[in-house]
Amino acid sequence: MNTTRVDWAAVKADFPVLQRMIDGQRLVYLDSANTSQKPNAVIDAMADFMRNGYAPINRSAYRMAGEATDLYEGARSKLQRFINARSAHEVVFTKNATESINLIAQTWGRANLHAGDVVVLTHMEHHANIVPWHMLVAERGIELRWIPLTDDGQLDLSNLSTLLDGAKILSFTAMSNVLGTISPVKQLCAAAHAAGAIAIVDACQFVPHNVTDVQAWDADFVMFSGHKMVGPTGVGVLWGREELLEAMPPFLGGGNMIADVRLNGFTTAELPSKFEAGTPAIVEVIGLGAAVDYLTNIGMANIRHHEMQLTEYALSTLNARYGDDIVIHGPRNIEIRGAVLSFAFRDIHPHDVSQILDEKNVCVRAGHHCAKPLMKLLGANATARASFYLYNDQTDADALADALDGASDIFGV
Amino acid sequence: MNTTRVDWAAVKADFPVLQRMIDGQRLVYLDSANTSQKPNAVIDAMADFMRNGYAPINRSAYRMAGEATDLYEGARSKLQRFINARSAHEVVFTKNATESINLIAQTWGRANLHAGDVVVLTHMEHHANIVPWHMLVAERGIELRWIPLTDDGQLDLSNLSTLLDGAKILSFTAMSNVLGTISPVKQLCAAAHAAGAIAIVDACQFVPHNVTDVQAWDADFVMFSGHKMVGPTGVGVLWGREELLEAMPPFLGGGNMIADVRLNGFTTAELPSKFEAGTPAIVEVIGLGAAVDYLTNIGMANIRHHEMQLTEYALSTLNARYGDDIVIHGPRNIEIRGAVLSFAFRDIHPHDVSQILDEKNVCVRAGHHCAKPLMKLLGANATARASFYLYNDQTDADALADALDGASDIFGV
Amino acid sequence: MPGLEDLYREIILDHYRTPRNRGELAPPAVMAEGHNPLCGDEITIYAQVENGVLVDVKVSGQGCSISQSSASMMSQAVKGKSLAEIQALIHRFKVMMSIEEDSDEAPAVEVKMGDLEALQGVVKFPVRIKCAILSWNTLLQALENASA
Amino acid sequence: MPGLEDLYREIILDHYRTPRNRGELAPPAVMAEGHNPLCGDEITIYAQVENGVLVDVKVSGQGCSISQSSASMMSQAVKGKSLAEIQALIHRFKVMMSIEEDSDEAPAVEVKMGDLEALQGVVKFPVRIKCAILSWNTLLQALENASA
Ligand SMILES: Cc1ncc(COP(=O)(O)O)c(C=O)c1O
Ligand SMILES: Cc1ncc(COP(=O)(O)O)c(C=O)c1O
Repeated sequence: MNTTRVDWAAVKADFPVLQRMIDGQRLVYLDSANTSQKPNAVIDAMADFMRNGYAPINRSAYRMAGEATDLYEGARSKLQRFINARSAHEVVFTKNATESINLIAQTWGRANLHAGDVVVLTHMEHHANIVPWHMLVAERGIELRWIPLTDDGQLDLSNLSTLLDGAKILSFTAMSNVLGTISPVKQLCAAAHAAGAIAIVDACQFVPHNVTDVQAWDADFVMFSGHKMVGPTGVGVLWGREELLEAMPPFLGGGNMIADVRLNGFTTAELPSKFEAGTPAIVEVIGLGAAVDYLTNIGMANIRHHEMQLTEYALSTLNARYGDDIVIHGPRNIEIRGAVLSFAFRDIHPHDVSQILDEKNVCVRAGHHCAKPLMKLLGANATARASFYLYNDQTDADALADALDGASDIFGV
Repeated sequence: MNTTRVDWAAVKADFPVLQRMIDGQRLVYLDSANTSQKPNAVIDAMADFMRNGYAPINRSAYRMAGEATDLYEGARSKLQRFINARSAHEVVFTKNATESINLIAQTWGRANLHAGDVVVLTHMEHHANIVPWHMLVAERGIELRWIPLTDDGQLDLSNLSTLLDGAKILSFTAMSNVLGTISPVKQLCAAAHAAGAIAIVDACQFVPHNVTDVQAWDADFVMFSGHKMVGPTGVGVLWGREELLEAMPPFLGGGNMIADVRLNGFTTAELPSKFEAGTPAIVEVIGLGAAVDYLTNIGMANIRHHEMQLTEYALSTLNARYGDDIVIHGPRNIEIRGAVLSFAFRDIHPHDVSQILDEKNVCVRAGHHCAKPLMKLLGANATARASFYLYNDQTDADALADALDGASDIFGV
Repeated sequence: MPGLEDLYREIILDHYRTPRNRGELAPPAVMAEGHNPLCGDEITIYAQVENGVLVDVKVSGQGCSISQSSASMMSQAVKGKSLAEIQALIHRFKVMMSIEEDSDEAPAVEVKMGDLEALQGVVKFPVRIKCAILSWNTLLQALENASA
Repeated sequence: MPGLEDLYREIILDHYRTPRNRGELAPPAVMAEGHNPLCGDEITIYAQVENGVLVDVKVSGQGCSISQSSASMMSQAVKGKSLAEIQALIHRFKVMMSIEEDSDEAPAVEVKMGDLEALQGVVKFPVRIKCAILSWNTLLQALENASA
């Protein structure tokens, strides 16, 4: 089915939760930027493995353990191909993207950053790509610099070379979870390298929705989470360039990450085990492999195309229907935005908007979206956010638009 | 069914993988100290949640998100009761016990340990309770001291007070994953406190098999993993005394663990969110809650009783059948040992033993069991290890004994 | 499912649109800040305590209709009350929100809920309880600061 | 399922019981250590290289029948060979273990497997491939140390 003609109704039917009726109404799930729903293929892969072949990996020598190890390492290879990494052992499984970023901050960061060293972030980062660096400010006295935004919510790169001057790290999101803005990743990686910095790409919002090629980006580290890409919770990915991963000190200490342990010290295992201490999320990694198969089968380019159409439809529907009563943040150009619509609706607080939409089973997030510095910039404590994924369609956008009417009724505006 | 009369055949039937036939032979799974099999109740809890109610927790305001949050926090309360913690927010979800120990080493440890400070471990620790401390030796110059073992594999406490003199931490396993030895946890916690040290209990092997009461122990931190207690992979637990958790700096930075984030700093959230950065293992935590219900329903005292009988049976069967040809490590007294049998069989290498047992679908682990310092003490690079759990019975012990015959045939000894 | 009319009572919307006791107080009044991590609400309570009486109280910050109206009604209800009365009221409110248990003992001081009764419907929307309770916990914090 | 007789050939058990070239070599011989994290096997290879020829090789360490016999057979096969011949042999062995791909080109040097053919059965027991390959990777490491 890897053509531009995908049966999107069939895709929707793959997600059992979307068949759920609450109070006689269907579920309109528009919170995928937060976390995505799971198709039968993923749920079944996990359950089947637990029913028929659950076993430890890497540690035991009987066949079932060998089979489990093959499934686990097979998933790693799927991830490698999915993001076009050079080799599978550049793919490290973590618990989520947040852990992946902390891992970099606490290993590469601690090994390479000293007082006064500069880390460049952007104003549209998720807390996961802010707080780990704040922690190094406190511990190490590093300096943070921030790439500002233009009025329509794009990165303002006019002073990029000044900001990068003397920097050791440029760490930025490939796509904003609030504005939907897609960053010029390749350009930013090149600029970082030109300034002698490494480039870290928070691809949490990007990987689930786009064709990803870490080599084409020429990035140094890239991270994302399984649960946002129709995969399980409890598993994230850190990809890093082999030379960098090799040179880094370990992160967590324990089983699997060692070559040898003596009373007076230890040596670390080869990649990727070096960064996978303890019993990993075996079932979840296998589930993530199934998610990658599922997405690949539909085709990431097709998914991106579908979401662009849906974004265009939702933007124009909402604007046409509510005019100035709705302010949708982020760039209007769908070429550089993903299917994430943060909005202010009249002067009704987002939490109330979400409550009223929930009455119609329309699920959106209201809050700061773990991006408080960006919220401050938008002059809000919170926005309502509708985000779309491959299983959404125009009827979902219509349901959102219809449900907003209810807000006017109640708040009488 | 919370009586001493448990229908153990019905328990075995709850675990679908144990119904699996390979080459016409049933599966004899004796690797539960490594990782345990999952009952239908856990597999279904996870799958059902993903099919019918998967949603983010803590972040969104619609009903389905509220329900997911209640399930997640409900699981925390189940864990609290399971280990008799004072309050639910003393229970922190991690990815595995390894992360739990690293968390302590990197937060409490970094905040409180300085050059020359002493951490006391034992000779029977798992790498997960060794390497994190080695890392602080390298980083901080702390000193490690080791509680030795007696000849029959118990902790030798004759010099305990000397070892603890001036120590800041005593960190020890409640039960050895190699020898099966159960430590006198209460006594050790008291000794640590008397010396002014905190007591950290690696309860990975203990919690799945025994009634656990962290308050009766008077421990300071206790950790264990879901996957060893019929729960999912990808989730572990850290319990800590509230005052200590409150005083600790955060571990990973990101979403959920913050109260506020500004360009120039952040403040941390309340317990337990403070230590749960990023999207947690929602499905796995809910699955772990189901595992706790499952175990509680059978009764931990019943499980311990069942395993004691089985251990006694296995020890006497193997000894009677193979006499001096088998050396089973650890204490002979089943009052102080769990259902873990590490053994040397004639002079056949454990890896070959495991291979030959696998021919009969008997799954045991062969290796160093992530306890290399202990292996050195035993004078071996590896042992074979058969470990039993609630779903094992005497036929499994018999299958092990029978299958060992095959080893003699091949190696002609 | 409970209807939205249970949540958005007219009196709640009135307090939301016209919040009472908005503003700040200068020292020696104390203050405390509260965050609702779920929705980003921020509230600051200023409290002036004299001889065991909350002589003045002000509220600033932003938030949803429930957190704002709850803060507004609270400010009305507690202003001029003794600390003992306020403690009793806070307890009564938390009982209404079903996050504290009612004790069988007769309350030491009598408590009148007045407008606050209108927030009763919130309990049917569990996610919103945190919104309703935010200002109350922040007030508690402010009173602690005052006695510290 | 492949039978155990595919794995435990007589010649393998013979090398396991009576390993060849056991021992150590003093400098200027180089050494390298290998670990199999799965089963705890440890192997040390001592290599004496002179003028591009491995004039002597010794093996020490502990391990299972497969890792020990593989090391013993390897030591026999490589002793006295040129580095180029050894590289070719290592490649052939890894092809046999199905962890490297056979290239279509005719090998630059001729390679005789001899006793090593007996290890062919290991490939049917994927978990054991790591055991069989441990000494070979350790030898590679030793040879790298020699040329460093
Ligand atoms: C005693 C002990 N401690 C710690 C661990 C580490 O647990 P995990 O691998 O789940 O992090 C284990 C299990 O492998 C163990 O047996
Ligand atoms: C841009 C971005 N970065 C990082 C994260 C953190 O991901 P996780 O919570 O899965 O660790 C998220 C999602 O919440 C995100 O949207």
